[in-house]
Amino acid sequence: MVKVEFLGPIAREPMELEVASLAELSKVLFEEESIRPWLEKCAVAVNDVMVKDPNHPLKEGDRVSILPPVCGG
Amino acid sequence: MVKVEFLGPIAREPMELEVASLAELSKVLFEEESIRPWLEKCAVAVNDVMVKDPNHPLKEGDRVSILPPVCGG
Amino acid sequence: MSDMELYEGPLNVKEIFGRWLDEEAESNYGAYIPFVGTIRAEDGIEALSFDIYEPVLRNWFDAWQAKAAERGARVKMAHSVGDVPVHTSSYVAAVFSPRRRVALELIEEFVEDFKANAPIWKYDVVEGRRIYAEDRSTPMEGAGVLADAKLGMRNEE
Amino acid sequence: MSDMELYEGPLNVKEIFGRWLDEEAESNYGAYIPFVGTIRAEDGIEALSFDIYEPVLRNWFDAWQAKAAERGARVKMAHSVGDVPVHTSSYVAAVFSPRRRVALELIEEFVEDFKANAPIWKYDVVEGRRIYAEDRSTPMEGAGVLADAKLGMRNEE
Repeated sequence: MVKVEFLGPIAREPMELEVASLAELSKVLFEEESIRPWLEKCAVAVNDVMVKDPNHPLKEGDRVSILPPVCGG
Repeated sequence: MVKVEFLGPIAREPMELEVASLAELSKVLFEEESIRPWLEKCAVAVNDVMVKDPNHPLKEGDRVSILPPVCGG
Repeated sequence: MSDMELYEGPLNVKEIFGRWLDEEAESNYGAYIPFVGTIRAEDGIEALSFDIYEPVLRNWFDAWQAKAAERGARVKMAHSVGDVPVHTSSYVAAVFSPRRRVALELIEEFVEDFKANAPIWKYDVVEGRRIYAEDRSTPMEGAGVLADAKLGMRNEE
Repeated sequence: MSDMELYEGPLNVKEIFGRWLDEEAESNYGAYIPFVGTIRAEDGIEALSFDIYEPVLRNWFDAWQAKAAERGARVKMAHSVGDVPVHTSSYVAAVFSPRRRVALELIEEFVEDFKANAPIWKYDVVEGRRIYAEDRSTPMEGAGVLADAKLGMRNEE
Protein backbone atom coordinates (compact mmCIF):
# COMPACT_ATOMS: atom_id res chain seq x y z
CA MET A 1 0.00 0.00 0.00
CA VAL A 2 1.03 3.61 -0.68
CA LYS A 3 -0.26 6.36 1.61
CA VAL A 4 -1.23 9.65 -0.07
CA GLU A 5 -1.57 12.87 1.96
CA PHE A 6 -3.03 16.16 0.74
CA LEU A 7 -1.39 19.20 2.30
CA GLY A 8 -2.42 22.76 3.08
CA PRO A 9 -5.69 23.96 1.62
CA ILE A 10 -6.69 20.70 -0.17
CA ALA A 11 -9.61 19.52 1.93
CA ARG A 12 -9.22 15.78 1.49
CA GLU A 13 -8.53 12.91 3.89
CA PRO A 14 -5.45 10.75 3.23
CA MET A 15 -5.88 7.77 0.87
CA GLU A 16 -4.31 4.28 0.86
CA LEU A 17 -3.78 2.96 -2.65
CA GLU A 18 -2.23 -0.01 -4.44
CA VAL A 19 -0.15 1.83 -7.06
CA ALA A 20 3.34 1.12 -8.37
CA SER A 21 4.20 4.43 -10.03
CA LEU A 22 3.37 8.12 -10.13
CA ALA A 23 1.62 7.40 -13.42
CA GLU A 24 -0.75 4.91 -11.76
CA LEU A 25 -1.29 7.30 -8.86
CA SER A 26 -2.08 10.19 -11.15
CA LYS A 27 -4.65 8.08 -12.99
CA VAL A 28 -6.54 7.53 -9.71
CA LEU A 29 -6.24 11.14 -8.57
CA PHE A 30 -7.39 12.67 -11.85
CA GLU A 31 -10.65 10.71 -11.47
CA GLU A 32 -11.45 12.42 -8.16
CA GLU A 33 -13.47 15.57 -8.82
CA SER A 34 -12.37 17.32 -5.61
CA ILE A 35 -8.69 16.74 -6.35
CA ARG A 36 -8.46 17.12 -10.13
CA PRO A 37 -8.40 20.97 -10.25
CA TRP A 38 -5.35 21.03 -7.95
CA LEU A 39 -3.14 18.55 -9.74
CA GLU A 40 -1.59 20.68 -12.50
CA LYS A 41 -0.35 23.13 -9.85
CA CYS A 42 0.78 20.59 -7.25
CA ALA A 43 4.28 19.34 -6.52
CA VAL A 44 4.92 15.86 -5.08
CA ALA A 45 7.16 14.52 -2.32
CA VAL A 46 7.78 10.82 -1.75
CA ASN A 47 8.88 10.05 1.82
CA ASP A 48 9.41 13.81 2.29
CA VAL A 49 11.81 14.13 -0.66
CA MET A 50 10.63 16.30 -3.56
CA VAL A 51 10.16 14.29 -6.77
CA LYS A 52 10.42 15.92 -10.19
CA ASP A 53 10.67 12.79 -12.36
CA PRO A 54 7.26 11.66 -13.67
CA ASN A 55 8.68 8.11 -14.03
CA HIS A 56 9.44 7.83 -10.31
CA PRO A 57 8.46 4.33 -9.09
CA LEU A 58 6.43 3.77 -5.93
CA LYS A 59 6.93 0.85 -3.55
CA GLU A 60 5.08 -0.74 -0.64
CA GLY A 61 5.02 1.66 2.36
CA ASP A 62 5.88 4.84 0.45
CA ARG A 63 4.28 8.05 1.69
CA VAL A 64 3.29 10.47 -1.07
CA SER A 65 2.59 14.13 -0.22
CA ILE A 66 0.66 16.37 -2.60
CA LEU A 67 1.81 20.00 -2.18
CA PRO A 68 -0.39 22.81 -3.57
CA PRO A 69 0.94 26.33 -4.43
CA VAL A 70 2.83 27.89 -1.53
CA CYS A 71 3.26 31.33 -0.01
CA GLY A 72 5.48 31.46 3.07
CA GLY A 73 6.80 34.58 4.77
CA MET B 1 39.50 83.93 2.47
CA VAL B 2 38.68 80.30 1.82
CA LYS B 3 39.20 77.75 4.59
CA VAL B 4 40.58 74.34 3.56
CA GLU B 5 40.27 71.30 5.87
CA PHE B 6 41.99 67.93 5.40
CA LEU B 7 39.91 65.02 6.64
CA GLY B 8 40.63 61.53 7.98
CA PRO B 9 44.18 60.27 7.65
CA ILE B 10 45.69 63.38 5.98
CA ALA B 11 47.89 64.77 8.74
CA ARG B 12 47.69 68.46 7.90
CA GLU B 13 46.37 71.50 9.74
CA PRO B 14 43.61 73.57 8.04
CA MET B 15 44.74 76.34 5.68
CA GLU B 16 43.30 79.80 4.92
CA LEU B 17 43.85 80.86 1.33
CA GLU B 18 42.96 83.64 -1.09
CA VAL B 19 41.75 81.57 -4.05
CA ALA B 20 38.77 82.14 -6.38
CA SER B 21 38.42 78.70 -7.95
CA LEU B 22 39.23 75.00 -7.50
CA ALA B 23 41.87 75.49 -10.15
CA GLU B 24 43.67 78.13 -8.10
CA LEU B 25 43.29 76.00 -4.97
CA SER B 26 44.70 72.93 -6.68
CA LYS B 27 47.72 74.92 -7.83
CA VAL B 28 48.56 75.78 -4.21
CA LEU B 29 47.88 72.25 -2.90
CA PHE B 30 49.94 70.46 -5.56
CA GLU B 31 52.93 72.49 -4.43
CA GLU B 32 52.72 71.06 -0.88
CA GLU B 33 54.81 67.89 -0.64
CA SER B 34 52.79 66.40 2.22
CA ILE B 35 49.49 66.86 0.37
CA ARG B 36 50.39 66.18 -3.25
CA PRO B 37 50.32 62.32 -3.08
CA TRP B 38 46.73 62.41 -1.80
CA LEU B 39 45.18 64.72 -4.36
CA GLU B 40 44.50 62.34 -7.26
CA LYS B 41 42.48 60.11 -4.90
CA CYS B 42 40.66 62.82 -2.97
CA ALA B 43 37.12 64.10 -3.41
CA VAL B 44 36.13 67.66 -2.51
CA ALA B 45 33.19 69.20 -0.68
CA VAL B 46 32.47 72.93 -0.62
CA ASN B 47 30.38 73.99 2.38
CA ASP B 48 29.67 70.26 2.98
CA VAL B 49 28.25 69.66 -0.51
CA MET B 50 30.21 67.28 -2.74
CA VAL B 51 31.64 69.03 -5.81
CA LYS B 52 32.39 67.14 -9.02
CA ASP B 53 32.85 70.08 -11.40
CA PRO B 54 36.52 71.16 -11.72
CA ASN B 55 35.29 74.63 -12.77
CA HIS B 56 33.45 75.19 -9.50
CA PRO B 57 34.07 78.81 -8.34
CA LEU B 58 35.06 79.64 -4.76
CA LYS B 59 33.93 82.76 -2.90
CA GLU B 60 34.84 84.58 0.30
CA GLY B 61 33.98 82.44 3.35
CA ASP B 62 33.70 79.09 1.53
CA ARG B 63 34.83 76.01 3.47
CA VAL B 64 36.56 73.38 1.33
CA SER B 65 36.93 69.81 2.64
CA ILE B 66 39.46 67.41 1.15
CA LEU B 67 38.18 63.80 1.50
CA PRO B 68 40.66 60.93 1.05
CA PRO B 69 39.60 57.33 0.12
CA VAL B 70 36.90 55.97 2.44
CA CYS B 71 36.00 52.68 4.04
CA GLY B 72 32.97 52.74 6.32
CA GLY B 73 31.18 49.76 7.80
CA MET C 1 18.36 24.48 19.26
CA SER C 2 18.43 23.90 15.51
CA ASP C 3 18.93 26.80 13.07
CA MET C 4 15.30 26.32 11.94
CA GLU C 5 12.61 27.25 14.46
CA LEU C 6 8.82 27.01 14.22
CA TYR C 7 6.49 28.75 16.67
CA GLU C 8 2.73 28.78 17.31
CA GLY C 9 1.55 32.34 16.59
CA PRO C 10 3.59 35.54 16.20
CA LEU C 11 7.38 35.55 16.57
CA ASN C 12 9.25 37.24 19.40
CA VAL C 13 11.47 39.04 16.91
CA LYS C 14 13.74 40.80 19.41
CA GLU C 15 14.44 37.58 21.31
CA ILE C 16 15.22 35.69 18.10
CA PHE C 17 17.42 38.48 16.67
CA GLY C 18 19.37 38.85 19.92
CA ARG C 19 19.79 35.14 20.52
CA TRP C 20 21.10 34.54 16.99
CA LEU C 21 23.51 37.48 17.43
CA ASP C 22 24.77 35.91 20.68
CA GLU C 23 25.03 32.41 19.17
CA GLU C 24 27.44 33.67 16.49
CA ALA C 25 29.20 36.30 18.64
CA GLU C 26 32.49 34.37 18.54
CA SER C 27 32.16 32.90 15.03
CA ASN C 28 34.08 35.77 13.43
CA TYR C 29 31.37 36.62 10.90
CA GLY C 30 31.61 40.18 9.62
CA ALA C 31 28.04 40.48 8.31
CA TYR C 32 24.68 39.48 9.81
CA ILE C 33 21.59 40.22 7.74
CA PRO C 34 18.20 39.25 9.12
CA PHE C 35 15.03 39.66 7.07
CA VAL C 36 11.93 40.30 9.21
CA GLY C 37 8.52 39.71 7.61
CA THR C 38 5.58 41.47 9.27
CA ILE C 39 1.85 41.12 8.52
CA ARG C 40 0.53 44.22 6.76
CA ALA C 41 -2.94 45.57 7.46
CA GLU C 42 -4.65 45.40 4.05
CA ASP C 43 -7.91 44.22 2.49
CA GLY C 44 -9.59 44.21 5.90
CA ILE C 45 -7.72 41.14 7.20
CA GLU C 46 -7.35 40.54 10.93
CA ALA C 47 -4.44 38.14 10.63
CA LEU C 48 -2.69 35.75 8.29
CA SER C 49 -2.60 32.07 9.15
CA PHE C 50 -0.04 29.47 8.10
CA ASP C 51 0.12 25.71 7.60
CA ILE C 52 3.60 24.18 7.37
CA TYR C 53 4.69 20.72 6.29
CA GLU C 54 7.70 20.47 8.56
CA PRO C 55 9.56 17.40 7.17
CA VAL C 56 9.91 18.87 3.66
CA LEU C 57 10.67 22.32 5.09
CA ARG C 58 13.46 20.80 7.15
CA ASN C 59 14.94 19.09 4.07
CA TRP C 60 14.70 22.36 2.15
CA PHE C 61 16.42 24.20 5.02
CA ASP C 62 19.17 21.59 5.44
CA ALA C 63 19.97 21.80 1.72
CA TRP C 64 20.25 25.57 2.11
CA GLN C 65 22.51 25.24 5.14
CA ALA C 66 24.86 23.04 3.05
CA LYS C 67 24.78 25.56 0.19
CA ALA C 68 25.57 28.44 2.60
CA ALA C 69 28.42 26.43 4.17
CA GLU C 70 30.05 26.05 0.74
CA ARG C 71 30.32 29.85 0.70
CA GLY C 72 31.57 30.08 4.29
CA ALA C 73 28.19 31.33 5.51
CA ARG C 74 25.37 30.17 7.77
CA VAL C 75 21.59 30.59 7.54
CA LYS C 76 18.92 30.60 10.22
CA MET C 77 15.16 30.90 10.04
CA ALA C 78 12.08 31.14 12.22
CA HIS C 79 8.47 30.93 11.06
CA SER C 80 5.02 30.98 12.61
CA VAL C 81 2.38 28.26 12.43
CA GLY C 82 -1.29 29.25 12.83
CA ASP C 83 -2.66 32.77 13.20
CA VAL C 84 -0.44 35.87 13.17
CA PRO C 85 -2.25 39.21 13.72
CA VAL C 86 -1.55 42.28 11.58
CA HIS C 87 1.53 44.30 12.62
CA THR C 88 3.16 41.24 14.20
CA SER C 89 5.81 39.10 12.53
CA SER C 90 5.59 35.60 11.03
CA TYR C 91 9.03 35.18 9.50
CA VAL C 92 12.68 35.87 10.25
CA ALA C 93 15.41 34.60 7.92
CA ALA C 94 19.07 35.45 8.42
CA VAL C 95 22.48 35.04 6.86
CA PHE C 96 25.82 35.23 8.68
CA SER C 97 28.91 35.51 6.50
CA PRO C 98 32.53 36.58 6.86
CA ARG C 99 32.02 39.27 4.20
CA ARG C 100 29.24 41.60 3.12
CA ARG C 101 29.05 40.62 -0.59
CA VAL C 102 28.23 36.97 0.11
CA ALA C 103 25.77 37.97 2.84
CA LEU C 104 23.91 40.39 0.55
CA GLU C 105 23.73 37.83 -2.25
CA LEU C 106 22.65 34.96 0.00
CA ILE C 107 19.91 36.82 1.89
CA GLU C 108 18.25 37.66 -1.43
CA GLU C 109 18.56 34.12 -2.81
CA PHE C 110 17.47 32.56 0.49
CA VAL C 111 14.37 34.74 0.91
CA GLU C 112 13.32 34.38 -2.74
CA ASP C 113 13.80 30.60 -2.78
CA PHE C 114 11.92 30.38 0.52
CA LYS C 115 9.01 32.27 -1.02
CA ALA C 116 8.97 29.95 -4.04
CA ASN C 117 9.73 26.57 -2.50
CA ALA C 118 9.14 26.38 1.25
CA PRO C 119 6.10 24.12 1.91
CA ILE C 120 4.02 26.77 3.67
CA TRP C 121 0.40 27.70 2.93
CA LYS C 122 -0.99 31.11 3.71
CA TYR C 123 -4.57 32.06 4.58
CA ASP C 124 -6.21 35.44 5.10
CA VAL C 125 -8.19 35.56 8.33
CA VAL C 126 -11.36 37.63 7.85
CA GLU C 127 -14.14 37.63 10.43
CA GLY C 128 -12.50 34.62 12.05
CA ARG C 129 -12.55 32.58 8.81
CA ARG C 130 -9.44 31.23 7.05
CA ILE C 131 -9.36 31.88 3.29
CA TYR C 132 -6.53 30.29 1.24
CA ALA C 133 -4.41 33.08 -0.35
CA GLU C 134 -4.62 31.38 -3.74
CA ASP C 135 -3.87 34.46 -5.86
CA ARG C 136 -0.61 35.13 -3.96
CA SER C 137 0.54 31.50 -3.95
CA THR C 138 2.88 29.96 -6.49
CA PRO C 139 3.37 26.35 -7.61
CA MET C 140 6.57 24.82 -6.22
CA GLU C 141 9.45 23.68 -8.42
CA GLY C 142 8.38 20.41 -10.02
CA ALA C 143 4.67 21.23 -9.87
CA GLY C 144 2.63 19.37 -12.51
CA VAL C 145 4.65 16.15 -12.19
CA LEU C 146 1.43 14.17 -11.74
CA ALA C 147 -0.03 15.58 -14.92
CA ASP C 148 3.22 14.72 -16.72
CA ALA C 149 3.15 11.21 -15.23
CA LYS C 150 -0.40 10.69 -16.50
CA LEU C 151 0.57 11.94 -19.94
CA GLY C 152 3.55 9.59 -20.05
CA MET C 153 1.30 6.68 -19.19
CA ARG C 154 -1.18 7.61 -21.89
CA ASN C 155 1.62 7.61 -24.47
CA GLU C 156 2.55 4.10 -23.46
CA GLU C 157 -1.03 2.79 -23.80
CA MET D 1 15.90 60.87 17.28
CA SER D 2 17.02 61.15 13.68
CA ASP D 3 17.23 58.07 11.48
CA MET D 4 21.04 58.47 11.44
CA GLU D 5 22.85 57.80 14.70
CA LEU D 6 26.55 58.07 15.59
CA TYR D 7 28.03 56.55 18.74
CA GLU D 8 31.41 56.63 20.47
CA GLY D 9 32.71 53.03 20.44
CA PRO D 10 30.84 49.78 19.72
CA LEU D 11 27.12 49.77 18.93
CA ASN D 12 24.48 48.29 21.23
CA VAL D 13 23.08 46.26 18.35
CA LYS D 14 20.15 44.70 20.21
CA GLU D 15 18.95 48.05 21.55
CA ILE D 16 19.19 49.64 18.10
CA PHE D 17 17.48 46.72 16.32
CA GLY D 18 14.64 46.61 18.86
CA ARG D 19 14.09 50.35 19.01
CA TRP D 20 13.90 50.63 15.20
CA LEU D 21 11.44 47.71 15.16
CA ASP D 22 9.29 49.52 17.75
CA GLU D 23 9.53 52.88 15.95
CA GLU D 24 8.01 51.38 12.80
CA ALA D 25 5.64 48.92 14.53
CA GLU D 26 2.56 50.79 13.30
CA SER D 27 3.95 51.97 9.95
CA ASN D 28 2.55 48.96 8.07
CA TYR D 29 5.85 47.94 6.54
CA GLY D 30 5.98 44.26 5.55
CA ALA D 31 9.76 43.90 5.39
CA TYR D 32 12.54 45.08 7.73
CA ILE D 33 16.10 44.20 6.74
CA PRO D 34 18.95 45.31 8.97
CA PHE D 35 22.58 44.78 8.00
CA VAL D 36 24.89 44.37 11.00
CA GLY D 37 28.63 44.86 10.44
CA THR D 38 30.93 43.29 13.02
CA ILE D 39 34.70 43.64 13.38
CA ARG D 40 36.44 40.40 12.36
CA ALA D 41 39.54 39.16 14.16
CA GLU D 42 42.19 39.07 11.42
CA ASP D 43 45.76 40.16 10.79
CA GLY D 44 46.35 40.49 14.52
CA ILE D 45 44.24 43.62 14.95
CA GLU D 46 42.79 44.53 18.35
CA ALA D 47 40.13 46.85 17.01
CA LEU D 48 39.19 49.02 14.07
CA SER D 49 38.89 52.75 14.56
CA PHE D 50 36.77 55.24 12.59
CA ASP D 51 36.83 58.94 11.76
CA ILE D 52 33.60 60.39 10.37
CA TYR D 53 32.92 63.73 8.75
CA GLU D 54 29.38 64.14 9.98
CA PRO D 55 28.05 67.06 7.87
CA VAL D 56 28.75 65.30 4.55
CA LEU D 57 27.55 61.97 5.97
CA ARG D 58 24.28 63.62 6.95
CA ASN D 59 23.81 65.04 3.46
CA TRP D 60 24.55 61.62 1.96
CA PHE D 61 22.06 60.00 4.33
CA ASP D 62 19.32 62.61 3.71
CA ALA D 63 19.64 62.08 -0.05
CA TRP D 64 19.23 58.34 0.56
CA GLN D 65 16.16 58.91 2.73
CA ALA D 66 14.57 60.88 -0.12
CA LYS D 67 15.47 58.14 -2.61
CA ALA D 68 13.96 55.46 -0.33
CA ALA D 69 10.80 57.56 0.16
CA GLU D 70 10.26 57.63 -3.61
CA ARG D 71 9.97 53.84 -3.42
CA GLY D 72 7.72 53.91 -0.34
CA ALA D 73 10.58 52.79 1.91
CA ARG D 74 12.60 54.17 4.80
CA VAL D 75 16.28 53.79 5.74
CA LYS D 76 18.04 54.02 9.09
CA MET D 77 21.68 53.76 10.04
CA ALA D 78 23.97 53.75 13.05
CA HIS D 79 27.78 53.89 12.99
CA SER D 80 30.60 54.02 15.50
CA VAL D 81 33.20 56.76 15.90
CA GLY D 82 36.57 55.86 17.46
CA ASP D 83 37.72 52.39 18.50
CA VAL D 84 35.59 49.27 18.04
CA PRO D 85 37.13 46.01 19.39
CA VAL D 86 37.05 42.76 17.39
CA HIS D 87 33.76 40.80 17.65
CA THR D 88 31.79 43.95 18.42
CA SER D 89 29.77 45.92 15.86
CA SER D 90 30.47 49.28 14.23
CA TYR D 91 27.63 49.53 11.71
CA VAL D 92 23.92 48.85 11.39
CA ALA D 93 22.01 49.89 8.27
CA ALA D 94 18.36 49.04 7.74
CA VAL D 95 15.57 49.29 5.20
CA PHE D 96 11.85 49.20 5.95
CA SER D 97 9.53 48.70 3.00
CA PRO D 98 5.95 47.62 2.36
CA ARG D 99 7.18 44.72 0.19
CA ARG D 100 10.12 42.35 0.19
CA ARG D 101 11.44 43.03 -3.35
CA VAL D 102 12.05 46.73 -2.76
CA ALA D 103 13.58 45.99 0.65
CA LEU D 104 16.00 43.41 -0.79
CA GLU D 105 17.04 45.73 -3.61
CA LEU D 106 17.45 48.79 -1.39
CA ILE D 107 19.47 47.15 1.38
CA GLU D 108 22.03 46.05 -1.21
CA GLU D 109 22.20 49.45 -2.93
CA PHE D 110 22.28 51.29 0.41
CA VAL D 111 25.09 49.19 1.91
CA GLU D 112 27.18 49.26 -1.27
CA ASP D 113 26.79 53.01 -1.77
CA PHE D 114 27.61 53.54 1.90
CA LYS D 115 30.82 51.57 1.46
CA ALA D 116 31.78 53.63 -1.60
CA ASN D 117 30.66 57.13 -0.64
CA ALA D 118 30.09 57.63 3.09
CA PRO D 119 32.84 59.97 4.43
CA ILE D 120 34.26 57.51 6.94
CA TRP D 121 37.92 56.56 7.39
CA LYS D 122 38.98 53.24 8.83
CA TYR D 123 42.13 52.42 10.79
CA ASP D 124 43.49 49.11 12.04
CA VAL D 125 44.42 49.27 15.73
CA VAL D 126 47.57 47.22 16.38
CA GLU D 127 49.45 47.46 19.67
CA GLY D 128 47.44 50.58 20.47
CA ARG D 129 48.48 52.35 17.23
CA ARG D 130 46.06 53.52 14.52
CA ILE D 131 47.09 52.55 10.97
CA TYR D 132 45.00 53.93 8.05
CA ALA D 133 43.42 50.99 6.14
CA GLU D 134 44.64 52.41 2.84
CA ASP D 135 44.50 49.17 0.86
CA ARG D 136 40.82 48.62 1.75
CA SER D 137 39.76 52.21 1.11
CA THR D 138 38.32 53.51 -2.13
CA PRO D 139 38.22 57.02 -3.62
CA MET D 140 34.77 58.62 -3.39
CA GLU D 141 32.70 59.55 -6.43
CA GLY D 142 34.23 62.70 -7.88
CA ALA D 143 37.72 61.94 -6.57
CA GLY D 144 40.47 63.59 -8.62
CA VAL D 145 38.50 66.81 -9.18
CA LEU D 146 41.47 68.87 -7.96
CA ALA D 147 43.79 67.22 -10.44
CA ASP D 148 41.22 67.90 -13.18
CA ALA D 149 40.90 71.51 -12.02
CA LYS D 150 44.66 71.96 -12.19
CA LEU D 151 44.76 70.43 -15.67
CA GLY D 152 41.96 72.74 -16.83
CA MET D 153 43.90 75.74 -15.56
CA ARG D 154 47.07 74.62 -17.29
CA ASN D 155 45.20 74.37 -20.58
CA GLU D 156 44.09 77.98 -20.20
CA GLU D 157 47.60 79.26 -19.51
